[in-house]
Amino acid sequence: MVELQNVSVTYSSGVDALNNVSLKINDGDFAFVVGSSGAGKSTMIKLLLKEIDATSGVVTVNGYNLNKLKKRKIPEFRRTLGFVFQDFRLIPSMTVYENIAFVLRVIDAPIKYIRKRVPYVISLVGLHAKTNSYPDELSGGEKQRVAIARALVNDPQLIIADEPTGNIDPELSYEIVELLKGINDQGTTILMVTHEHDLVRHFGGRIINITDGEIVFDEVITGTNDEPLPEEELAAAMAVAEQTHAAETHEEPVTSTEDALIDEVIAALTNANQGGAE
Amino acid sequence: MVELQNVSVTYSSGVDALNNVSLKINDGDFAFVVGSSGAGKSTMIKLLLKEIDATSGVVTVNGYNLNKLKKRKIPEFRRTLGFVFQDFRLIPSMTVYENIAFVLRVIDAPIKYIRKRVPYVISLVGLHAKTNSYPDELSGGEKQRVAIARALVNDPQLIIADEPTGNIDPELSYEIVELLKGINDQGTTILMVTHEHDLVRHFGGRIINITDGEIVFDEVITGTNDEPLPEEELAAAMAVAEQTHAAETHEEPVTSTEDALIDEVIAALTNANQGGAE
Amino acid sequence: MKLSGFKYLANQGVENIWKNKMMAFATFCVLLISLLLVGCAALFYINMNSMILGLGNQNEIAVYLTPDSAEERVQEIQQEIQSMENVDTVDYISKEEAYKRMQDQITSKGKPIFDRIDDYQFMPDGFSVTVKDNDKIEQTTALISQISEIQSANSSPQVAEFLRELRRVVTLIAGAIIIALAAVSMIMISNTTKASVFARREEIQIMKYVGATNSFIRTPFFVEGMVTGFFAGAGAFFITWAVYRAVYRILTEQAMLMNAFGIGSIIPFGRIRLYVGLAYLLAGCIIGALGSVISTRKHLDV
Amino acid sequence: MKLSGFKYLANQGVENIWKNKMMAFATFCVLLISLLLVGCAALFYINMNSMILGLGNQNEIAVYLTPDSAEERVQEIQQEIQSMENVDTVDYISKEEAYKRMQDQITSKGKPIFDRIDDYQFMPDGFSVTVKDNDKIEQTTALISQISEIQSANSSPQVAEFLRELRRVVTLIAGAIIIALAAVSMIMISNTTKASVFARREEIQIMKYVGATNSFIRTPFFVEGMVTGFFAGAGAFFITWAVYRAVYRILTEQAMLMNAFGIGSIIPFGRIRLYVGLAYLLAGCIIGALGSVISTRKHLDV
Ligand SMILES: Nc1ncnc2c1ncn2[C@@H]1O[C@H](COP(=O)(O)OP(=O)(O)OP(=O)(O)O)[C@@H](O)[C@H]1O
Ligand SMILES: Nc1ncnc2c1ncn2[C@@H]1O[C@H](COP(=O)(O)OP(=O)(O)OP(=O)(O)O)[C@@H](O)[C@H]1O
Ligand SMILES: [Mg+2]
Ligand SMILES: [Mg+2]
Repeated sequence: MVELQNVSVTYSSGVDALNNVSLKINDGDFAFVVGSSGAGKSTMIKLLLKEIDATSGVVTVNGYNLNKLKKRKIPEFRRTLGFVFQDFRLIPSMTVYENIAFVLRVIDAPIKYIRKRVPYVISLVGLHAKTNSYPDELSGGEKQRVAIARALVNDPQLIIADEPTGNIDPELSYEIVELLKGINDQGTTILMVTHEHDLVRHFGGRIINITDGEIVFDEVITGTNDEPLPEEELAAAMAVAEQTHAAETHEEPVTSTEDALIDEVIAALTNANQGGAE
Repeated sequence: MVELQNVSVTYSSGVDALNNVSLKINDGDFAFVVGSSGAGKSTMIKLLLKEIDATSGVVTVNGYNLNKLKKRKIPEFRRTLGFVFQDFRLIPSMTVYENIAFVLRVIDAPIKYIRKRVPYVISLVGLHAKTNSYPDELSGGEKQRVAIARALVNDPQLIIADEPTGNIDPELSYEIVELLKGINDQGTTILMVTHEHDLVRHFGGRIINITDGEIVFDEVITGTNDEPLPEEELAAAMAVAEQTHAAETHEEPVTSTEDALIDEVIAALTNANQGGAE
Repeated sequence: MKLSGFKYLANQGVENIWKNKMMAFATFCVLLISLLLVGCAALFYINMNSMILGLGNQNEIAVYLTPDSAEERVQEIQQEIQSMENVDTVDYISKEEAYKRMQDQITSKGKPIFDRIDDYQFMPDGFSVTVKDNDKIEQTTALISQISEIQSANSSPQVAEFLRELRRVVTLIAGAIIIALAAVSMIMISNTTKASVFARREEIQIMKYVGATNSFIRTPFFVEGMVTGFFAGAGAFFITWAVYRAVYRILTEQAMLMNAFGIGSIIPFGRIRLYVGLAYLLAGCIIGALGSVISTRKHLDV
Repeated sequence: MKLSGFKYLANQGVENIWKNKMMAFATFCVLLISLLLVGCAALFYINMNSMILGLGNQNEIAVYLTPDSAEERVQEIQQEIQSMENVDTVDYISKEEAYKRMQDQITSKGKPIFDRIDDYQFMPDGFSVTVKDNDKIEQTTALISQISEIQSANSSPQVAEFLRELRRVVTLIAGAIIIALAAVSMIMISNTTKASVFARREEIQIMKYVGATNSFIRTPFFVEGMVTGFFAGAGAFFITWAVYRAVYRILTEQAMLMNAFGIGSIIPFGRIRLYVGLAYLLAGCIIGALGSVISTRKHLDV
């Protein structure tokens, strides 16, 4: 369970990355976080890992109140999460195997279990040929898949992934999200930042759009798997949301949309949404 | 001008990343390089920068034969290129401004020119608000845009970009590629690795598919801008190419495709291609 | 933590030395050099001290009785002196020997004097007294003077005073040097371990992000620092051994120097080998391990 | 490279010190310590040497004429000795003074001897001769002996020999120590600059990838190393100054020690300040700059 209550984050450089954000993600949810570059998505993700602290507001993750979490308790808390970082964060001096096994060593898992579990998750992301390679010897997509395997390996309650498919080709991206969906079906909560609207359209779920540090769109779109939502509709719906936000904050819209289309689009999206709901 | 003649690359770990690849990209071309994760795209890109050397074969870039290039001549050669790395490679101790200006300092450009040119390219990628930020203070997409600006700043003959839009939202990605197209129109050759088939479909151009270290598809698809190629067609065409390659090398196909669709798809793609050609 | 867990972490520590060869080597060098500097300065001081004490022991009290003392009285006095607390040895000096010694002392210019003197019967009986503690030689001399029938008891107070001053100055300077070297070593070791850990700060942070506890992260650093320190200690020991023996040989081969410095006042290495070895190894291990662990602190706070 | 380009790069170098505070501080410390170690060892050696030379200059040749030499002959001989190459001063010692000196030399046990002697007319005339080069004192002594009417010419060959040996041993040991410290410093400096550059290898490589030449990348490192080295040299100079003066004060306050060591044989700092300062600054700048630049080499090769 993830809950943000009126959370703001201001970096020491003075940048307001998040602005009074409130959000609740229940156990078992699958949520996509979308939004333009620099909108504050990674900032939100970093908050949930207690990599940074909220300037104001309350952050609760898996029952831990991060504002009050004692330093000693941080490792315990982080073990309830699985993480995929936008910049991978693999340990350069460890092989793929060791990078993933490390997460299990940390929780003092039995060696036998590690020996079985690690190769299994490595094969899930299709990297068994790279088991003994070092991160420097991997392609961008391969590194990203190691990061994904690492997030899965200790069966966490919650997986938080920041652009887990940014360096992976579309086919593999679908497979990866399919994998996450499967894990989600077994009860794990999943929060995934992505830029790939194709994926969002294809899989559906809860979609949270962050723009300029604020949540401007937060709706559940039921998965349409084999009958994808038309791309234009989703894009336009998001554009509308951003437009509305921009209007509220008296800024120029980030992307230009034909004003005439707006009403049509909202209608279309609502239809599609309701159509797939039951 | 980029020319690879029967180039193979085998990493010291024994991985054959490129396998007898031949390729010629003429001055003024705009080429997309696509292919699955770990296929050898970044390896090809690294070859062109002389970051690594070919195990066999001849690599010629902008008239320099990289096999015979003397160490002393490497800086001179690299100044004829603009580069966007998959992992950004920004200098962490320099601000955005300094990271970009550095490229001009290297060629001993007049200070006055630097003072005008750098802010200009920064604004081209929409980052004027981040001019004095350090890379650590940027979001993933912002870093990527700094890398793009750096590649543009010295008006190179050839721009080579490895996933320049992997961390950028779709709207901005279109803008960035639009920008590159504009530069291309003025005569700069552009080679761009991407996973985003939407972009490829939208802008068209020369499309090179690398799979398992070999070029399995290399065709010019004329840009269809406002009437995009249907996604299925392109995806299927690529799948076909990979399928064919897999069959040749007696491996299982990476993605499963309905065999029945193949003929239809080739026909469709060919039509689309010829339809937009004139 | 289970034993298998600890074994894994200790193993990681040893592997890390190899993986971070360059930094481990830097730490090794700095530790080795620090240990050598402080160790050699300490050994130098110990030897200077022992040498000065040795010189002091060559200082003697020349005691002369009033001329024509009875023979039993001479023996009585010898026993009385011998029984004094600070007295080490009391050697009888016959009239004849006293006369010879005097002749030796007088340089050539005085030689004609002896032409005018026929025998040595005018010389008094005497003793050559050595003391246990050179610093108290003056009190002892005074005590001897108080015995009846003693014509004179002379030590060289200048020598005693000089040696005392010398020891004070040597102790002062050596102490300052050792403290300075130790401080300098601390700075260098802290710099080096900090730099070594700094190069791996990302690794440490990533470990924290995947839920590793501080002790889990630190144990390999601890082992790594300790092993590096152990080798530095061993290296310092062998270098010290070789250098010490070479210096010892040079000094003992120069009989003349040895005479001047007092034979036997340079301590043979054999007598201190064990202590030197243990001190080096312990210091190496402790400093290596602590330096390494303390340097991780800053980066653990994520 | 244009001047503006160089100014930019030099500026970068200075800025880099601040940006890489930790590493710059480590390099500064190591340079400072290395300079101090080698510098202090060298100063120690120079002083030991000067002290031993000073002791040697106190060595004199005691020349005695045959008794009852004619007065003009005494003057002739004095002139003859004075004209010898290695001779520094020749002081006449009257019979009376010679007698006094002898009395002083003889310890209490011999005192009764003087009761038996009435006057000092039996003493010979003599000279006290000091030499310029103590090492050649024996030849000079032999030369003086050959003059007619010289009864004896005695120097203390043991003292001369001893001092010569002492100087040899001191030079040997000090030389070894200085070479060892210099070697050790080189290792430490190379380790530290390597570590410092290693932490920035990515930066260097990125610069190469965007087409920077080696000299473009190295210039800031050069400036950075030189500035760091300059400050280390200055620091070493001031520390040496303070320490030297403290030691000098302690030693000169101890008149007794000074007598033993030969007054004036410790060189006052004022006399060598300029050379010490220049040596430190030059060494600091050169070693800092070169160490830093050489360490970049490995990473430039991309
Ligand atoms: N450490 C930092 N210090 C200062 N500002 C920062 C820092 N990290 C991020 N920012 C700024 O905060 C804003 C939000 O950044 P964030 O990384 O959350 O964006 P994002 O939504 O993840 O974008 P992207 O899709 O490009 O990764 C950006 O303007 C960014 O420049
Ligand atoms: N330094 C290296 N040492 C050994 N093998 C390497 C190295 N770099 C890449 N490889 C391997 O070479 C193959 C090709 O890698 P490359 O980075 O070219 O892939 P890519 O096409 O760019 O993939 P991606 O889309 O995931 O970035 C991969 O199997 C990768 O594991
Ligand atoms: Mg982000
Ligand atoms: Mg790649």
